[in-house]
Amino acid sequence: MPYITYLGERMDLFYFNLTIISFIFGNFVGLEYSYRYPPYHEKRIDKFALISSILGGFLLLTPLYIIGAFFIGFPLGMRSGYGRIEFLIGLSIFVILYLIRWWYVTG
Amino acid sequence: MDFNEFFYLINLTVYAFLIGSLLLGLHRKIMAKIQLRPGPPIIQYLLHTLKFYFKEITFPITAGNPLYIFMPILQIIVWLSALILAVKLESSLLIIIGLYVLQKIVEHGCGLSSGSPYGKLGGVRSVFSAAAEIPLFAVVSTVYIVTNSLIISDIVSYQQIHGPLILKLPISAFAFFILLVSKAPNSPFGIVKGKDIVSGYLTEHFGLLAGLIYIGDAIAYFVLLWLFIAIFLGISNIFLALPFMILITFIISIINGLTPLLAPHHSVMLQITIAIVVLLDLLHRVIFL
Amino acid sequence: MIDGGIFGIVPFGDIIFKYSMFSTIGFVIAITFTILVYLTKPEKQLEAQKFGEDKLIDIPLHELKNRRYMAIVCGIATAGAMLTQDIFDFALFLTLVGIANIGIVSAVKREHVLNASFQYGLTSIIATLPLFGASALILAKTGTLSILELHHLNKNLLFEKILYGLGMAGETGVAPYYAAKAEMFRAPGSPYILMIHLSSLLLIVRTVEILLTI
Amino acid sequence: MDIEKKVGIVCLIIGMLSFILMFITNGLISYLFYILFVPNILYGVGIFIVPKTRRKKLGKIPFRGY
Repeated sequence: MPYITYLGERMDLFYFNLTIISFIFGNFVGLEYSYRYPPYHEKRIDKFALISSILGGFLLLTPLYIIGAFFIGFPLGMRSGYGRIEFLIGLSIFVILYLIRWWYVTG
Repeated sequence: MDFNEFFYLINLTVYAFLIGSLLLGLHRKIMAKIQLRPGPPIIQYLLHTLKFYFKEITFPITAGNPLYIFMPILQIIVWLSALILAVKLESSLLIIIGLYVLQKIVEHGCGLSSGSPYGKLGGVRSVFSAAAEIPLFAVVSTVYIVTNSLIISDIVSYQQIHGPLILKLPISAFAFFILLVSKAPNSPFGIVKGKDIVSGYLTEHFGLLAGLIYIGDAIAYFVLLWLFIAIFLGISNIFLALPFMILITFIISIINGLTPLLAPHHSVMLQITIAIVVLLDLLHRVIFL
Repeated sequence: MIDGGIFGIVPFGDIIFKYSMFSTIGFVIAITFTILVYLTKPEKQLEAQKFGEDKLIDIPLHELKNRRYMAIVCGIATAGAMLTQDIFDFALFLTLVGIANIGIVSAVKREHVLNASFQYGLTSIIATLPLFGASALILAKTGTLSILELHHLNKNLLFEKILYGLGMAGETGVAPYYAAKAEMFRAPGSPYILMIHLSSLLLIVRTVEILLTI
Repeated sequence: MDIEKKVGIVCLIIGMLSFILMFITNGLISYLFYILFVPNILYGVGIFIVPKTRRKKLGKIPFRGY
């Protein structure tokens, strides 16, 4: 059965599916949340989404990655004009931490 | 089959469906961004599927049953078998091409069984665009001549030794890529589902039946992307293929966002041109190699 | 390896049926569609009228029976072509499918459909020449027509293969000749027309398999 | 009971049968039953979830000019 060494442990298809579903659910909640606000505010940064995104970026590297996917999906799912910068911040945190850990493990 | 295998199959199906829907949603988002629109969120395709799945249906009085009801079911059957034969068993490429050809039958059947003029027109266009299959067979033959096998696992292991096939068979890879483009929504070759004929063959399949067809489409997109990656890049792991799938979706959506829908005859002529190029490539390889 | 593993070979004297993964799947598909087409009631077409309400077109039963019979013949011929292991048999099945295809639409009382059917008939008659010619050439060159035998003989059959492919293309009415088929598609009231396309598409895949094997 | 529900019941029966047969058989045949199982169950379950159609004349769709 195919796997990736993603968290240092074997990750099989079932948990990956759970992660995707949690991600989609986060998207959905974010969409629902952002409909409270008027459409298309480009400059504004939502504090709640920012916190959720950073938290998600951290949590994706721990055994709680299923919840992390939920938190990082939250800003991505928000309606257009919202959540773009927040998501990118969270994603870059995740990528940097992942690279650091990969470098630490291999080298 | 024991319970573990069943569990794995269910997981594989759900995985293909979710990834396919998310990629199709991403495709729509990127197309919107290229056209300077905000665009829907990337779960839009999934939401559409769910919405249609919970909608009422009634069979039109013009419909020819049971073909009318069998067609959405066939769509899922075709792509599930392609998923199992390709991803799980890594079986013969020719069988999967045969199953891809059955997708055409779904289009014809939807058009023929509904009795709607729009559906019928979609079916007629689907017959027209049968020229898109010829490069596919040429691709299969070329791959066979190079690797001496059509079993996908053999092709993948060949590439682990000799490097990816996309460097050796760029023309075939291009032809297969055009196939991916023509399968994606809003593509320049998508004359079958063009908006000038309402929704083409999908016109009379609404509600629950449309939901089933959408599920099949998502799995189809996943399987075709996986096939391209496995045959031409040599990566058969479904997790490792994921970044490449996102990359290919990016390229496809940039192409689709920038090109208009071609007229049916232009589309067919372009595909025949590609077919001739690939056939010449095949002939060259047969004679000189 | 092309067809993904052989399950078994059934020799009926001279005629040999091979059940590989590929041919079994093709056989099952052909049979399933034959049954389905037999069960399906024809669709009704709604024609817009200049005045008044739209008109539903019903197909009379005698016209329908003929077409259904032809569709079933077409399905059985396709199923046979999936399994056979003889080039000549395969060519015969191809021509039978061509005849059945004309038969399916020839009962439709519409001028443009009949015209298209006539043109398709001409194409398929002409295409028998390269088809059987290629079979004869293969027989003359190698001394056998069995695909299982030809697989082991490493003879250069490029010209014959091209001829055979051309014959198949004409017989099933694809690519260069498909214009007539799109017209045939418009005949009212027919799940039976589905068999035309199903048979031609399955036969193309099967021909590719044969051409790669020999 | 209208024809949609009837087809749904047939699909449910096919789905259940293939679910049972799937575990009895082995190899390719079991995959065939799995392939039959998924869409039939999807349709059969879905048809009992969807709301009842509110059209007065069944089968006549507004899009067609009725």
